Amino acid sequence: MNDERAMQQQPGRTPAPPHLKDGPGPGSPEAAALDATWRDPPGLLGWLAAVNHKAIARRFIVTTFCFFVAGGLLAFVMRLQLARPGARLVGPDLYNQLFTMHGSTMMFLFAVPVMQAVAVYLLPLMLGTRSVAFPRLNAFAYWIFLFGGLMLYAVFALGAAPDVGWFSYVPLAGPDYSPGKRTDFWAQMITFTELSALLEAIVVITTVFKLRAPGMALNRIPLFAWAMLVTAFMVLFAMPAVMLASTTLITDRLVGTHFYNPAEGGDAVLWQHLFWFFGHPEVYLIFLPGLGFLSAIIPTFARRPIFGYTAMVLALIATAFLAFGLWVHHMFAVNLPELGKSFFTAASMLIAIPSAVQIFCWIATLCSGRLDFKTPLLFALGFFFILVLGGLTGIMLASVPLDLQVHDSYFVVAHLHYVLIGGAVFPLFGAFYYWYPKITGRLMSERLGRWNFWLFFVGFNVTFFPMHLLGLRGMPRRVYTYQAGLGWDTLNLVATLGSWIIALSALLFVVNALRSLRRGAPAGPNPWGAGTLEWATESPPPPCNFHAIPVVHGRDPLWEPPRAAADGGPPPFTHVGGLAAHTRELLATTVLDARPDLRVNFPDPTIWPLVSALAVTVLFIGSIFTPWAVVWGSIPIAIALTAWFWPRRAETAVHLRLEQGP
Amino acid sequence: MTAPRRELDVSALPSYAFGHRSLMWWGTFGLIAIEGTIFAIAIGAYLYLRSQADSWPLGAPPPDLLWGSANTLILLASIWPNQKAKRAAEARDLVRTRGWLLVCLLFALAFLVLRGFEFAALHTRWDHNAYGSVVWTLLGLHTVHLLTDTYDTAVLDVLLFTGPMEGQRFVDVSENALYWYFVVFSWLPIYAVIYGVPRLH
Amino acid sequence: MMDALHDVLAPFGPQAGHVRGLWTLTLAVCTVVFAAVLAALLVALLRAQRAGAESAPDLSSLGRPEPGRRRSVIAAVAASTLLLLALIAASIFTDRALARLSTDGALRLEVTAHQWWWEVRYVEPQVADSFMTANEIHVPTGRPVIVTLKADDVIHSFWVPSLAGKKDLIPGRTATLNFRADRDGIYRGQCAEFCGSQHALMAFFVLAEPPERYAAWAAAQRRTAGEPAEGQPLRGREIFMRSSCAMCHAIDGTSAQAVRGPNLTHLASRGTLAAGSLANTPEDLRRWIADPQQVKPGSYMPATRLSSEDMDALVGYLQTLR
Amino acid sequence: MRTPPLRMAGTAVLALASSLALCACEREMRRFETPPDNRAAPRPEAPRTSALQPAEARSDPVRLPAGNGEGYEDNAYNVAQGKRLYRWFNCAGCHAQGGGGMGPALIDDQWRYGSEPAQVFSTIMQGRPNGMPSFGGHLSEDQVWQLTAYVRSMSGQLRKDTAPGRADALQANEPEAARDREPARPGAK
Repeated sequence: MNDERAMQQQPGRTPAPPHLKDGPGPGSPEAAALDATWRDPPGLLGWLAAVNHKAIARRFIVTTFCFFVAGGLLAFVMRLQLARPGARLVGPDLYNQLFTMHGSTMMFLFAVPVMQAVAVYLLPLMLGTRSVAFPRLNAFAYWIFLFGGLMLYAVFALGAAPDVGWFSYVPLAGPDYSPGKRTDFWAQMITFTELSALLEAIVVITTVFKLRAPGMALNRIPLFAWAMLVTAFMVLFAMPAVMLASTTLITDRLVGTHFYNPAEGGDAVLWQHLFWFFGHPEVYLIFLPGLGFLSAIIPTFARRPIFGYTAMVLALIATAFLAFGLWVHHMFAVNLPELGKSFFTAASMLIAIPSAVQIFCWIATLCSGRLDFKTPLLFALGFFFILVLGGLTGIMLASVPLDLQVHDSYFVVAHLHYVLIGGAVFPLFGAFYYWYPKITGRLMSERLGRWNFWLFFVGFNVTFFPMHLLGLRGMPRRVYTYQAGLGWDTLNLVATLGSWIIALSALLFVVNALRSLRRGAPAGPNPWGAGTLEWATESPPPPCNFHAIPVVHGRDPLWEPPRAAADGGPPPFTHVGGLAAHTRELLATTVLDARPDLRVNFPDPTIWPLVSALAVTVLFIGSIFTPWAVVWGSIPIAIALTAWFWPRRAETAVHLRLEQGP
Repeated sequence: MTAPRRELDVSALPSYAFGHRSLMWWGTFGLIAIEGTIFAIAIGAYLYLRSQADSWPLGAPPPDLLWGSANTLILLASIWPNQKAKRAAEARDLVRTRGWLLVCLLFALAFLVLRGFEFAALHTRWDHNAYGSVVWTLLGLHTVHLLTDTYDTAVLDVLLFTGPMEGQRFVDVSENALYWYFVVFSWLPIYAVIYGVPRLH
Repeated sequence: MMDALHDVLAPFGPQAGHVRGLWTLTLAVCTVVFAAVLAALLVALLRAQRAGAESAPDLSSLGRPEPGRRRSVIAAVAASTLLLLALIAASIFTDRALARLSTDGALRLEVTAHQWWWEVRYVEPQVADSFMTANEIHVPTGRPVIVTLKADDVIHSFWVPSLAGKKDLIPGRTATLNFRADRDGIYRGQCAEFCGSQHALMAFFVLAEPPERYAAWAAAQRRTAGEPAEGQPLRGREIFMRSSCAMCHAIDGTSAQAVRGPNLTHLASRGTLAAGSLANTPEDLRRWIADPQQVKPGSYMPATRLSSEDMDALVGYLQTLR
Repeated sequence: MRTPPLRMAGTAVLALASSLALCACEREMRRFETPPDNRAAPRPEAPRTSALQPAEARSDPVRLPAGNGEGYEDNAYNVAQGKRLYRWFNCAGCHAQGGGGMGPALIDDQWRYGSEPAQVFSTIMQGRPNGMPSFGGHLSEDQVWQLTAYVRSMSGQLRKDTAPGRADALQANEPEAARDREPARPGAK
């Protein structure tokens, strides 16, 4: 491993003297040693080998945001085409690729991964630790996601983009009606992104359960961490369905299996069951992290702890359970037993209750707080208007008779954008304004922020509200054009105008983000006076996050600092000490009440996650063209993974010096 | 008033542990949850397709019981060396861990060989009809898990013989055994579905 | 083009009517809830004091519970739960009502969806009385209709907003949809499930007529195409038979019996061409035959290049198919 | 320090991408406009008999087309269209799913009148003695080229990534994309 040695020789990697233990705060030699230890190696190779959760998460966030912009531009072109009846700006073939790419991008390349990316950045800081669990797996998950997304856009550039919708219903997506490789690329993109999401779920679960600061019992972790934990568990049980579905689709297309061939005992509806068993939880995978953002933003700007913490947690869990019980409401138009449909109607409506609980708790928090109207809070308030409206149209769609009328019409387009943009994108923008200073050390411009918010809010409603009416007037979804004189012309034109406003606001956001990198006001550790741990360390955080891991005494550690016992008992612990500073050693705590449990050795940076990701990419893309790729493609993967896990003697020696059996 | 700095010294804590105290255990747990869900959904698909068909299995006799049952026995038997390996690892007995891991490996290889015969005994192909497709998928999925865990065990054992040794390796062995149990116990419902359901009337 | 009704909120039959009723109720409830939530939020924003980031957080809630707030939150949740239960009940009752549509003496249709047009078969007790048409469904006003839905290639969805909710047509399965048109009129329907290149131009029309007008229309539809007059029409038929037309289309009473495209026996009696893409005028018919890809890119109808007098003859013949 | 290998890798990737681009483009393109040279004049001389038997084979000398079906065989969409037309126009009536019946087998490429695209084209256009009807005039030229491409795919003569996969129908034999060129099957007329 000459690259390993190359890294050993990097200046940043000169191992600190082994006697140094952490504990003394910033400024001490121990602190310097910790930073040197946890910093990613310099140079291009070091960049490729990075495993620090903040480095990976920054790339992850930027990548997903680029996909968000790309997907938005696709939608913008669609709106241009639909501005006038019978427009010939894009033909049916291109249009079908556009809306398929738009849906797939937003769902698989933006909404779910961006939440996980933000979590990978924030969780260790919020929970008071120095890394996510399995940092190399985390890096691998990012690379595999990146390559999957790049593949999809590469084939789009080659005019071979999938064109059968982000839901790829068979038989239209099957071998008989979707010639060429377009749908195969879609199916493999699913495999890439879902693999990444599943691995990130494991990372999140382990991080939240095992790597919390001492004292942060489960009933004290920030609600955002709860939201991500619940989301991660949903990923574990939802994503496998779509991976199996996409695999059976691709085998139908490539090796002639008959899962979806009615003439040979297959059934097209099986696809819909598999897809929506994933597809509906998917919506909540996107929505729950959004709720987590709000539960972080609202208390800070209401200057008080959240109202009804326990109710909030239970609501998140209830949502997760119900989310698996309503996939059939996407299939009401299929002839299925009526009784079953009534059950799914009930489930689909009742899932509104947990959301209602949280909304009311937030309102209670706001009305009893002292408000600080900053841009993040504005986006949080925008959520209330848009998400509630979208939720109510969702209740309409849950009712079988109403759904049979508006299903697959523009009413649904309106609904899903109200829910997803209101429920995920508005909180996400709020979160971006909220944590940007933590990530970059500088505040974003408030003035541009307000413009950004109001333009987005207005543009969004101008674009999507008319679509409700279009749907009620009988305009179906996924049409590349429509005829004049059907009463759809004006509303479509209005929607297109709205899309211009959204584009402008997005542009302002990008400008604001880039300008503030240089010109933004220095933030300091805690610009908002927030209460969670990520604000305890400087902005941007040092490579090791905390020079001394804090001991937690409340739900908002910065608002509830340790207090000396009144009865003159021993003073409470304030911070952790005794972890090695010259190697990546971390404190693992117990799952329930976060008592110190283990000193865990964390792996050093390595190039092998990237190499493994490349090997996997070769297999996935090769298997689109020949099934044998699965055989020969697995050999480099095996080699790369073995090299990944094989311990280096130098590392082992360091570990042995610190080793202490259970 | 806020308290003065007081350090919680953790330098005496163990640096590795077995079971759910170790991060590895949670990683393995996550994998098991994912794979288990995949199996469950694949079985669901099997039963769904059956519910759509007038006769089952489609255009083929039920698969022969011989190899499948033989494999089930071997697989169940392989719990024993795994348990031994797990115990040895948790006792941090390098020599016996190596040995028992080797035995596990032999079991796995024997199983993989028989698995070949099992495919032949299905009397159908993935491209004959939906029944063939779903049976091959079920059996294929499980075989993939066998292959990966076999390879995993092999690498681990080679590491125990040649590589630099530290306590964490014993945890890896213990988690490897845990995953193997999953491969064994997930097989039982799959066995019941592949070999039992076609015989139901 | 036929100006037709296609509005969920303007029902012209009992099925769409029930849904309209449910819609009104749900919309009312949802509007009230929406207003209430926003009002509560607004009150909260107005009542709450203002403070900056530097101000110390108010930790009083940590010490003592907030019974007042808890009570109001619980009340709000309880209220929303009750409203939801009410809506569930309403939805289920509407479902029952939809299922109860009487089908005595119903007219039986069989609709088969193709990429990208609708094949309509009127199924009568006597096979001789059954007949085929395409993209245009005539029904007698006030008489229930039972539509059997099938798909020939991919999944489509049958939707006439003014008459009833939609139903998917899935290859390898059949579904049925019952509706009744209570008022004369032309109701537009369109495929609602994405089905490929021309999903956008896959419309059809339901024409509800008084029973006697319907009967007359049906009688006309049962007639096979007569012998065309000498001269242009006759020549037109020759061209039809000898060009690519006859490979896909059928004209009852001639040797053209192919079933790949719409049955043209009564083409001239229809209001539109190419599944509602064009008005059925000689000019548009010319355009359509000469180069379908200009009108409906990706449609499966090949271009037929004819000399202009041949085209005149062909179009002239097709015009006689009433 | 590692720039030269990087640059090499970069150029390699570029070359790969561009070659990919070319094949992907022609493989995936869907031309929805009718080719200008597309003639489908009615055939006054031969009366149509039935859908299965559009017209007797022509007695006049065989005329090969100008081109050799460029742009059809390497385009998945066109091949798929050919497969649809094969089904629509009931070619299976004589040739079955390629196994042959009344007509000769098509899953081997030992064809009496040649297996070059141009030869297959004129076989379809003009028909052949003793059975093979002439579809000239009844099919537009691009349709015949699409059929030609598909017919050749049945004997595995096309790129694997443009040949069709399995159909949503009863399976007679393996998907065209999975077939390799076979030697003549004895007994197949």
